[in-house]
Parts: sequence; C-alpha cells; structure tokens
Amino acid sequence: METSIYSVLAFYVLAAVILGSAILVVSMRNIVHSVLFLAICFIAMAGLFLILDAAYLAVIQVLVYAGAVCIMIIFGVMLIQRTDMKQSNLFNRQTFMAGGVVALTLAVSGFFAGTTAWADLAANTPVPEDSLGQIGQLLLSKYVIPFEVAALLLLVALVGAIVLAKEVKANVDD
Amino acid sequence: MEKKISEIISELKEKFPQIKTSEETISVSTEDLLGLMQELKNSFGFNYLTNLTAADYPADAKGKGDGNEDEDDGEMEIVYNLTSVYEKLYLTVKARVSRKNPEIPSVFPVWGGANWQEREVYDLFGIVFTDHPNLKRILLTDNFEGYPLRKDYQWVGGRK
Amino acid sequence: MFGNGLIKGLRITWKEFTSKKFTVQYPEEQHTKPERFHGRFVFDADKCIACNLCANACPNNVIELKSEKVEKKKFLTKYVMNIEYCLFCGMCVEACNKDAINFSLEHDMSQYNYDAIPLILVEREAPKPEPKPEEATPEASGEKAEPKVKGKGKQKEETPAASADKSASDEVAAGKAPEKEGQ
Amino acid sequence: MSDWAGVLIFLAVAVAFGAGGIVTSFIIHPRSIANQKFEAYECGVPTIGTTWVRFRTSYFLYALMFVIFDVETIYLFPWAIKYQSLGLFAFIEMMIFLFILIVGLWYAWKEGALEWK
Amino acid sequence: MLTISLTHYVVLSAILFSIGLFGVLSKKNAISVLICIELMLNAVNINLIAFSKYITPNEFIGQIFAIFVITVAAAEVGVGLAIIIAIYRNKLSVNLDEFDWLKW
Amino acid sequence: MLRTETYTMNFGPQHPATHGVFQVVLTLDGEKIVKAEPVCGYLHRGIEKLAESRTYQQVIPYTDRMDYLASMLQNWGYVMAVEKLMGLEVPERAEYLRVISGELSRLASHVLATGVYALDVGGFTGFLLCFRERERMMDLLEELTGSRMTFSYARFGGVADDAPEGWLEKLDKLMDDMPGYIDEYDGLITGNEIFQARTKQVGGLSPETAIDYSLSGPVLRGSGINYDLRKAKPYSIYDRFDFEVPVGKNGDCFDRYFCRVREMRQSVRIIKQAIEQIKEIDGPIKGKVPKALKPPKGDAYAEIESSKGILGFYVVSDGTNKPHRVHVRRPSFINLGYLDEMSRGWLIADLVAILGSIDIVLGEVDC
Amino acid sequence: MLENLFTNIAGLLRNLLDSAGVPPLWNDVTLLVVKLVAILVFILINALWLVLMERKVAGYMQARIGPNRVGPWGLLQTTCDIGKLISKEIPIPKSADKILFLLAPALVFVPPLMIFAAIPFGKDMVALDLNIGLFYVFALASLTTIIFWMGGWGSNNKYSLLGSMRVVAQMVSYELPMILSVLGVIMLVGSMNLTEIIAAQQNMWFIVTQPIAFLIFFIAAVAECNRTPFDLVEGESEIINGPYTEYGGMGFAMFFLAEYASIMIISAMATTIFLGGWLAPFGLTFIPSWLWFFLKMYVLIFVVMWFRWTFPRIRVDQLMGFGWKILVPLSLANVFVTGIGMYIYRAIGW
Amino acid sequence: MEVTNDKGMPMPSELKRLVHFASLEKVLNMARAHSIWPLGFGLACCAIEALMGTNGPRYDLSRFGYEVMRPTPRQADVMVVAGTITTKSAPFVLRLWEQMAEPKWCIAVGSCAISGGPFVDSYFVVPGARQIIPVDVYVPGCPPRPDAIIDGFLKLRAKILDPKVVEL
Ligand code: SF4
Ligand code: SF4
Ligand code: SF4
Repeated sequence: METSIYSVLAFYVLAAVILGSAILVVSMRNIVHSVLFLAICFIAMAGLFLILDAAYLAVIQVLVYAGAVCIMIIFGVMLIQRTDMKQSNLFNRQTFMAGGVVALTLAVSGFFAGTTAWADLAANTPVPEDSLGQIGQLLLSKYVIPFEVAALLLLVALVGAIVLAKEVKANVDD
Repeated sequence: MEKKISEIISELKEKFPQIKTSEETISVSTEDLLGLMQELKNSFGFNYLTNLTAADYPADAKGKGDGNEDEDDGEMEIVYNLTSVYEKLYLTVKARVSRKNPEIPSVFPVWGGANWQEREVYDLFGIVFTDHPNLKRILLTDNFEGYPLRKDYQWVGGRK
Repeated sequence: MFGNGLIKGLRITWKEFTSKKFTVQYPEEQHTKPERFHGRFVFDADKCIACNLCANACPNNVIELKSEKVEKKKFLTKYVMNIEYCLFCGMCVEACNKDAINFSLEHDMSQYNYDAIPLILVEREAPKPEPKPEEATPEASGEKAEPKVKGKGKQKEETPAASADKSASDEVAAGKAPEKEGQ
Repeated sequence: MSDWAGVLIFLAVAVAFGAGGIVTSFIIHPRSIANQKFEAYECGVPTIGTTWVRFRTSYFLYALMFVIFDVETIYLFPWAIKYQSLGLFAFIEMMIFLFILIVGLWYAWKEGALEWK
Repeated sequence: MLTISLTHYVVLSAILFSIGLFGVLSKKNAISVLICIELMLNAVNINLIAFSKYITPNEFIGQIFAIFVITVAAAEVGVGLAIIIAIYRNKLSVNLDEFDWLKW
Repeated sequence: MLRTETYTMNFGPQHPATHGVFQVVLTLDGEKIVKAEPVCGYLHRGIEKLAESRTYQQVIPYTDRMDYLASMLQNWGYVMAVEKLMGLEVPERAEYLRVISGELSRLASHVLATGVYALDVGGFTGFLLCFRERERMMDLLEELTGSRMTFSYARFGGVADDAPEGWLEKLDKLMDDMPGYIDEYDGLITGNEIFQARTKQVGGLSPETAIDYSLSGPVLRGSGINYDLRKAKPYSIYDRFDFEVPVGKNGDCFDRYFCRVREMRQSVRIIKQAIEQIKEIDGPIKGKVPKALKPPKGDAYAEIESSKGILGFYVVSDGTNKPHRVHVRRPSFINLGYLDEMSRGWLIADLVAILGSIDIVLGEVDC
Repeated sequence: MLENLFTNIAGLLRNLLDSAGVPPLWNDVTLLVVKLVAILVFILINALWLVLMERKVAGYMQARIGPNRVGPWGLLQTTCDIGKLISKEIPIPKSADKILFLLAPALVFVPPLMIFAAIPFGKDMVALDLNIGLFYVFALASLTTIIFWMGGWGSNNKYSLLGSMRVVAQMVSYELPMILSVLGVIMLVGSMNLTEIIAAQQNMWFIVTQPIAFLIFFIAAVAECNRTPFDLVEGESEIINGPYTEYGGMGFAMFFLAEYASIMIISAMATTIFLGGWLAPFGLTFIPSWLWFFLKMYVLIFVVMWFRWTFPRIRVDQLMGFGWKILVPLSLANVFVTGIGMYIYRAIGW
Repeated sequence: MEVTNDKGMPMPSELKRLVHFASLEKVLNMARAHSIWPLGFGLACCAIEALMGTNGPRYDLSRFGYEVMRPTPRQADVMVVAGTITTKSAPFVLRLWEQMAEPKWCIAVGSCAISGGPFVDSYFVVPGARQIIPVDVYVPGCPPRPDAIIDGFLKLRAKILDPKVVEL
C-alpha cells in the first residue's frame, strides 16, 4: 500500500486539481476556457495514473486526451461558435433538476463506495514492472478480438465522422 | 506602317464622318466614342488600351490647349492611346468634355484595362465615366474634396 | 527527380557559407564612394557670385540665398540649404558655372534635432564700409572645421552635436541654437 | 515512482519559470497609453468584422484524423515493444489492424478530407 | 490514517462522475455536453485503473480496459462532434434547448 | 444549409509582402480568397500635379521617385516624351549611355524583383544574395550619376555626364560575372522544387485577358504574348542590338518570374553589345538644347519598355517653361488592376506569390 | 576525467549531502532540483546561443557577417536582446481573451523543459531515466500544440487566428508521422527507454538500419517546430507573425526561446534515436560522451538552420498533403517493412 | 496640410513604470541600445535603402544586431519612417506607432520623412513624420546612403545609452 506521505500528498493534490478543474469545466461561461480546464483535468488525471503505477496509461492520457481530443474539441468549437465567446457555455433551464439527479447518483454511489469492503478484495501485490510489454502481450493474445474491434470502431468512427462533417458538395452554390 | 494607319483613319472617316483626324490622332465627340472604340477594337484590331488620361483646359487658359474652347468654363480632354499588339499599330483618340458637366461613356466594356485608368481619371479630374462598374476614388481618400489635377484646384503645401 | 533542386540549393548556400563575405564594416571601414557622389554640400563662398542660378535650378526651392549689393557687386550674406527638402539631385551643382556649390563625399548628416538639419553654409553680414573678403568670407565648407563660421552674435559656442562616433562630429554648420525636441 | 515525482517537480519549476518571466517583465517594463494602442493589430488599419469567425469543416477533419490515428498508436507501441517475442500471428493481427485503419486513411483521402481548403 | 486505499479512488471517481453528469444534464451547449461525457468516461477510467492496481495487479485487465475506454471515448468525441456540426449546419445552433426532436 | 462564414481581412498596408504601403482587403473563406479588393494610393504624392509647377528640367528628379527601382528608365521615358514634343535629336553616344544605364537599371530592378520574390515565397537567402549583385550595380550607377537610386541622369537631348574613366571596363566585368549570378538564382530559387510548387499553375492568366486588361511587361509576356516595345517599336537605338524577348507559356506566376530571370540575361547581352559599340563612338553626350526650355504648344506621348512594363509619358505643353500636364502611364498601376480577378479562388499564400510575380513598385502605382 | 565530469559532480554532491545527514529522499530531491536547474540553465544558454548561431549562419549564407559587435564575436548579442525583451512592454489587446493570452507564453516553455528531463546527455547523464521515455517525449510534445493555439486564439487577431489554425493543423499532421516513424526503432530495440535505445546502437546506428524512418522523423520534426520550409505558422510574408502577432516583449521572447528549445529537442531526439546518442563513433572514446552528444546535436541543428536559409516556404495545402499523403503512408510502410525484415532476419537466423 | 489627428499629436507618450530603479534602468538601456529591432515598415523609395540596403550583404546592419525586422509593431523597438507619409497613410502610421510597445523610438529617414521633402508642396503629403510622431533621429538624404542610415542607428544607440546627448 502507498503509505509514504508524499504519495498521499500527491493523491490529495491531484484529486483536488482534478475535481477543481472539473467543476470549472462545468461552470465556465466561455467554452474555450472549459476545454482548457478539461485539458488540465486530464493532465492531473495522468498524474493520478502515475500514482497507480500505470505509467503507460498516464502518458496516453496526456497524448490522446490532452493532446488530441482537446484539440479536436477546440476545432469543433471553432467550427461552430459565432461571435460571442464569452457567453458560449451557459446552463440550461434544467439545472435544478440536474442537480437533484446528480445528488441522488452521488448519494447512491457514495453509499456503495463507502460500504463495500474494498480492502477485502485487494490483492496486495505490487504491479509488476514492464507493464507495457505485458499489455502488448495480452492485447495480441487474450484480447485480440476487442483489439481488432477497436480498429474497426476507429474506422467506423472515422468514416462516420467524415460523412457527417463533410460539407456537401452538391449544395456548394446555395 | 504609316500607310496602314492612314488607311485605317480614312476608313474610319467614312464610317464616322464627324471625327476630326490628324496623322495618328482622332478627335471624336462623346456620343460617337463608344461606337468608334468598338469599331477600332473589333474591325481594326486595336485590342490594347495602352493609356487613358485626361488634361484640363480651363477657359482662362484659352488658346493654351490645342483645341478651341467654346464654352465659358473650358473643357477637359480625354486621351486614349490604343495599340494593336499583333499588328504593332498605334493610334491616339481624343474626346472633349465640358468642365461644367464632365461625363463620358466608359470604355470599360471595350477594354478591361480601362477599369483602373478611368477610376484614376475620375479620382483626379472628376470626370464621370458613365456605366463604369466601380467608379470610386482610387488613389485619394474617399473623403477627399476636390479634384487635384484640375487647374483650378487650390491647396496649401506643407512648407514652413 | 524531386529533391534535386533542393540539394542544389543546399549546395549553393553551403558555397556561400564558406566563401568570402561581401560586407564592408562601416563605420570602421568605409566603402569607397565615387567622385560624383551626392553627399553633403560644400560651398566655396569666394567663388560664389550670388547669381541665383542654383536656387532657380532647384526643383524644390531648397536653397535660401540672400545677397546685398556692395559696391555694385553682389555680396552673399546668406546661403542656407534646407536639406530637409533636398532631393540630392545635383541640379544646383550643375547649374552653378562658378563651381561654388559642390557635393562632398561626406554622407553622415543625421541629427537629433529638426532645427539642426539645414546646412547653413554662409551666414554673415555684408561688410559695411568696404569689402574685406579675406576676413569676412571664412571657409564654411564641411571639410575644414572652423567653428567660427557664422557671423557674430548667433551663438556663443559652436558645439557639434555630440555623437557616439567621431566621424560625424565635424558638425560645422550646426545652425542656430538647437532646441530640444519633445521626447 | 521517484522518477515520476521528478516529472512533477519539473512541471512545477517549468511553470514557475514561465510565469516568473512574464511577471518580472510586467514589473519592470515601462508602459504608456495611446488611443489605439490596445486595438488589434491588423496591418495598421482598423479591423473589419469579427475576428472569431467560423472555419471550414475541413480543418476539423484533420483533427479527427489525428485523433483516430493517435489512438491507433497507443495500440501500436505495446505491440512494437513486444514484437520480438511475439509470433507471426501477432504480426499478422497487427497488419490487419493497420489495414483497417489504412482503409480509413484511404477513405479520407478519397473523400477529400485531406485537402486544405 | 495516511494511506490511500481503493475507497479514495472510488469516491474520487464517483464525484468526478457526478460532476460530469451534472454537466451533461445542465449544459446548454452540445459541445459542452460532449466534454462532460468525457469527464464521466475518465471517471470510469480512474476506477478501472485503481481496480487494476489494487485487485488484479498481475492481469492488467483494468488497464487494457482503460485503453479500450480511451479508444471508445476518442471515437465518441469524433462522431459526436461530427454530429453536432451536422446538426449545426441545419439548425445554425448548438443550443440543446432548441433541439426538440423528441416532441415530433 | 450552412456555408462557412466569409470574413474580411486586411492584407496590408503594413505587410511584409505588399512591397510597400499597399492594401488588399481580402474576403476570405477559411484561407481561400473570395474577393481581393486592392486599395492603393497610400503613396500618392501628386507628382503629376507637382510637375505642373516645375520647369521641364526640374521634373526629371521627380520621375526618379516613381519607380525608384528603375529610376533610369523613368528619366528616360520622360525625356523621350519631351524630346518628341520638341523634336530634339539625341547624340549617339548619349543614346548608348542611355541604353547602357537603362538596361543596367532594368537589371537592378529585375534582380531586386527576383530577390523579393524569393523572399515572398519564404526564401530569405535568395533575397540577400540578389542584393549583393544589386549592390555592385548600384556602385556602378553611383559612379555614373552620383546617386544610388534616384539618378536624375537623363537630360533633354542627352545625359548628364559621360561615363567616368574605366567605368565601361568595370561594367564589362560585372556583365561577365552576371550570368554566373543568374545561374546561382536559378539554382537557389528557380530550380527549387518547393518554389516551383508554389508558383507553377498559380495565378494563371490567359493571353486574351492579359491584353484586354492592358497588362504589360513580364506579366504580359509571361502569358505568351511577344510584345516588348524594344522589339515591337524600337525606340532609341534598340534596333542595333541582337536580343530575344523571353515569353512564357502558361501565364502563371512561375512564367512571369522566369520571364524576368531570362530578361536579365538578355539585358546582359544588350549591355555587352552596347559596350562593344560605344567604344567606337565618340562625341557629345548632350545635344544642342536651349537653356530655357520652352517646348512648342502641343502634346506628345512616348512610351518605353520599363522593367515593369510599358511606361508611357504624356506631356502637354502650353508654350511656357512649365509643362501644362504630365501624365505617366504607370505599368505597375495598370498591371495591378487585374489582381482581384487573378487571385480569386487562391489561398493567401498564393496571393503573396501572385502579387510578387506582378512586381509592383508602390511609388509607381500611386504616383 | 572529462568523461565523467558531470556524473562525478553529481556523485560528489550526493556524498556531501549524505555526510551532512540529509535523509535519502531529500537527497534525491535536492539532486533532482540541481539537475533541473542545470538543465534549465543549459537550455537557456543554448537557446540564446542558438539564436545567435542562427543569425550568424544566416549571415554567412548570405555573404555577410552577422552580429559581431556586442561582446566578443557578438556573443552577448542575444543576451542584450533578451534583456531588452524583458524590459519591453507586453501590450494586451483590448479584445483579447486575457487568460489565454497570458497563459500561453507562460506555459510554452513547460513542454520543452520537461522533455529535456528525459534526454540522456551523456553516459549516465539523464535526469529522469523513464521506462517509456520516448512516449513521454511525444506526449509532452503534443501539448505544445494546444499552447500555441491558446496564444493565437487568445490574441483575437485574424492573423493570429489563421496562424493558430495552421499551427494546430500542421503540428497535428506531422506529429503522427513522427510517432509512427520511431515504431521501427522500437521494434528493433524492444523498449521505449531512451537509454536502452542508445545502448542498442552500440554496433550500428539506427540511421543505417532505419534510414527512411530517420528521414521521416527529421522532416516531421522540422515541421513540428515550425521551421522553414514548414514555417507557415509564422510565415512573415503571409500572416505577419502567426500566433505571435500580438505578442510583444517577454511574451514574444518566450515563444521565441521555446522555438529554439524545440529545435534543440528535435535534434537531441534525432540524435538519441537515430545517431547513437552519446555513443562515440569509430571508437573515438577519448572525447567524452556528452561532447559527442552535443556535436551530433549541433550538426543536426546546423542542418535545420541550413534548411531554413535555403528553402522557400511550402504552401499550406501542400504541407498538409505532404504530411498525410506521403509521410503517413510512408511511415506505415516502414513499420511493415521493418516487421517483415525482422521476421525474415530471424527466420534465416544468424 | 495638417494631418487629421484628434488628440493633438505630436505629443510625447508618457512613460509609466511600476517600479523604477535607476541603476537597473541603466543596465536595461544598455541591452536596449544593442538590440534595436526595427519595424519592417517601408513607405517609399527610402525603404529600399533603409530596410533592404542596410540589411544587404554590403552594409549588413546585423553586425550591430539591428537586423531583426519585426513584421508587427508589438515586437519592434524602432520605427524607421522611410518614405513619404501621405494624408492617406498618416492615420495608419500613427496607429502603428501607437501600437508599438514601450520603449520605442523613431528614426526619420530621408527628406520625405523629415519634412515632406520633394513633395512638401503637394496636396496629399504630410510634411514630415514629426507632425504625427515624435522623432528621435533625422537622417537627411534622398535617399540617404545605407552608411548614413547606419550612422543614424548609431546615433540612436548613443541616445539610448545616454539620453543627454540630445541636449547639447
Ligand atoms: S540637389 Fe537638387 S534639390 Fe538639392 S539643392 Fe540641389 S537642386 Fe535643390
Ligand atoms: S552657388 Fe553658383 S549658381 Fe549659386 S549663386 Fe553662387 S555662383 Fe550662382
Ligand atoms: S526622401 Fe527621397 S528617396 Fe526618400 S522617400 Fe522621399 S523622395 Fe523617396
């Protein structure tokens, strides 16, 4: 178990950054700022993954989420937003209802999280070195079907997105 | 070459009896201008408008210009220098407008090259080219007052 | 073949990289200026007969020339070139048949103050009783740094507009008291 | 773990360096006010129209392609590391994987998603 | 007690998930909704990795799963944004309040 | 159906690629140009008006300041118009000197155009290397006239000064080196694949349009029209030289640029021949011209081939010593008139290439 | 002696701290901080020197001399520049998004600095010897994109906006081939640890076995740091100064230095991955390893500058086309060929 | 003709500082004096000499470190007004000047920029840059030689190093 004071400290700091930036993501009025806080949230999460001995995931968290997904969202924003960036990310009318639903979810999940005896499940063995190699091994043997499916998924997403987002050529002159 | 130009001019003279001609110069009235220009381009191959400009001959400068001034206020002369790029022929066409009401048909439909040159003349002389697609000031600021190349334009220099 | 041109370009820049440089290290070295160079004006007050030809030839009325009649001869009292208006075209030099006005090879004329720009080549008073050319017509050219060019009473001391390098410090005709610009 | 703690320290110092530079500059630089000083620079004349304009979809498609292929690389790397110990089967699997994505690339190419418009 | 146990992670993840959910439910802007969905997916990822470390450290199921989740999330954002752009083209708005297709 | 928004962007007046103060108001769709509206006049100094208050001689320095890259040709054009007006004869040696200095000026202008074009498409070194050669030409011209850029060299009925001692030899030497330099540009700029990709098939111009829009100079010849006044209507003594008129094929940016490069070689050829021939000719460099110049009433239009195109001067005299009207047919100005149509549908980067290939000088455009 | 200069210093420091009774953890941290400061200083000095070198190289390629007045051979030129830039105003445009506008220059130095932590400068000279060092570098490099974008978008200027669009599209397009091109190397090494990658080049540099990959990597890397011929982002003759158009003073200086830092990074990375890092070629081990590293790095940096002062700028659509239609397929093919090659190699046996 | 200018320029822009240390200022001035980056901004003929010629291989302004031509006023230290300012261009010259970040200087190169020069009598020309912006160094000539322009730069350097040189 992580008992060193530093890792505990790191956990709390990172958790605070994650939650803080997540709240800012939701509450920012300017959607561009939201995206930026999302990136910060992702990066902090990568830090969390490091504590969890998942270095590879931490790095791809930065690479894919902070480096790529955020950029794509930004592009999306730039394609869509019009003049007033400052008011681009407002709450809708259902805020209070949403608050209720969320409170309920939180309560339920909190209850289960708190009452489950996680410690009993714990294996208490350290994560082996060379996790990356192991992942590679597993991906291409045990999880080969999901692996290929992932490729297909990406293909479908690519094709679908292109089809959806492409400007229709026939209507160029309207 | 010489001969050819004179041939052209005599041919033109038949078609447009009102024009005055000298060696390489044709003087034409504003009404005939467009027809003459079209003719020049289409039948005689003057496909290139080299130069288009104007000169101001106010009345007080009577006799200083080379034409005769009838109106009180004098006239402005618009000069077209035409070239036939393939035949290598050169011709000058002149037309006069009164200073009071300087209007002349635009030759932009005949030569695209007239576009900016006419705008420039409009800008500096205030000659209105009717039917010009975009007759705006080109060199001076839009709110500039007066037409500086007219002889009676008054201004103060910046010298101390 | 794609890439050939690129490699050729690289070769050319490499050649330049290693070859001799073209720079003349001004201000230590000076690029030799040709004789005809249109630089700062020099004026020979002795030769000038105040005929006004130069001023008339000038396209932009740069030359301010005043003379007084002294014993039937014109005596030049003021010869100021407002070089802030000058085109350095040489029309004046060409017009002068007396070879009085000329170009020098001096090119550094920069100033901090606007009022210091005009070249006051001659500014003096006409000799009242009888002309004494030896005394009254000092050399006012840029070549010889005679501080007492101007007539009396203009300014106490002629102080060349100081500058970092000495090359421009022979400011002879620095003019009237230069006023401080609003900086 | 300690290595990664080092990364965090680096992060902190790097951010501090950047912010410090800007802040120092703000403290020591002189400033002045002029009429048009804080207007957007656009070649010296006032801007016409809004600046934050919408762009064409083709720009978005680049980002999309990038995300898809970026995700692809996270599969490729574990495979590449283990390549020497994995068998031919893994190689073929990966080639299938790649092939599927290359189909995507080809499609995007064909559809003109790779044109900068 | 200064240890970090699985509970901490689970609670963190739950809170993050809730924030995401709140955003999804309450934001006007469709892109914002997408962003919040990303937050939720990430909350899931935290759980997965934490489980992986604490419960099955040798099997990497959690980590591999997280990779798949990332894949899916990326694909989701891509398609989601494309859909939003497509909708936007027709409606000139990304304001979810104005999409009332369900009432058809 | 939503279309992307177009937006307006100012390209210039202070922009590194506009070669001075010139503004193009671009309407853009992404990076594609929907409309490009040139706005000129930022450098309009009223030279034509000023000329009316100067004597005939005094106008000469002002012509320098129009196309300040090839001032010699501007001087020449102006004095030719006045000479035509007055029927002045020019001594042979003066004609040769004019041709030599004019071609040298053209060469300098083309070298600069080449370099600046390289700069426009992003190659900085080409630009500065071109300056090195230009510097050598400037030296020669300075030796001849006393100024580096604004020469005021031509005079009515001749030129201001004879070539100084040893000048022709130096010029000959430079002309020997010149082909090597041009080869260098060819290697560094013309032959570069990136450069070609940037300029070929960009900003195409059909010969018909080029003629219709009165374009001239390398812009016209780049479209494949063989029209160079030096050949078409040999003025001065151009009929004595053996040279070719380079023409392009497609009328794209590359052709316009390449015309210029090849024209440099022709200029070198002309200068070399002129140096050969001038050695045999001794004589005055100025014809008999009255001191107070009062041309008879009337008007004259003379045109020469400047480095940018057809440069025409229209001078009206009212019999006094000041011209009644001076008009300049400025090639840059007229060549620019087609910019809008030419750049539609291209990217911003192409606009830079197109603008550079027209080779404008704002002093001339705005006059 | 020279070889282990820096490691010895580090060891000495550690011993010193040990003997002073500092607990080992703090000892580690102190050492790390020392290393960090050393790297920071190293980057800054090098970036400054690189700017000067660039100007000198430019001068020399253009038949002129370049800065030579300030300090001996102009060595203090860039120092003066930075001094001036620090004391220069940063005008914040009225319409700018002030948070983004100021955040971007403050952050732009973060990724390069952090990347440097993982680069082995010499034998045993690496601040952080990460297991997945290579991926770490790429991940951080990908963050640069968003920072540039912040600057451009935050300025609220059309040129900046166009520039930031270009920056994102360009970096995104070239990051991919860059990542894919090193796959071949990773397949050969079987690790992403940079030290191990260097160790695997003991016998043969990967530039020999993976020439295509090297080319792709280098081209993509040049494009990644927006250098000519791929400098559309700040293409002066097109969009003024791209994302930095509105930045003055220190804001600009940060971007400026970061650009040179990233040149160092790409050269260092290319050296590490393909040129054997600090390994001495031909057994010339009397030159210390870190010197070798710098030598190789500077050769590459010179090549980058050489490119810049030779080539014109490519057009934006050609750039994208080149990245996606040539480099990406080529790098995928490289992976394929490497895979097959290795398989055949193994099948034949040795 | 006076330039349309609502705020009554020429007016030295007032410098403000958060903190001011005289000695620090001295050091910074030293840095500034050796790193004058011009705004790449040319108006007319003089620009060819002032911006291109001086940067050309022969005169090579880069020796002093002044060759870093900035395309945007935000990064530039000195505005080299090289050429004729016309009524049309005056507003944007002023705008550029105002948009330049402090500290900034101005060199007027050529007769036109000093006083309107050859075109001072024209109806469309502003008689000199000093009508709209404060000028630090005047370099007469039409156009001045690149040497003279370098001399102007050196004069500016002297002025930055010691602002008192002007008061002589
Ligand atoms: S050089 Fe020309 S402008 Fe200057 S004073 Fe002489 S004639 Fe006048
Ligand atoms: S300088 Fe020459 S032209 Fe002028 S007044 Fe004196 S003598 Fe006459
Ligand atoms: S001073 Fe002379 S060279 Fe300079 S811009 Fe004015 S006219 Fe042109």
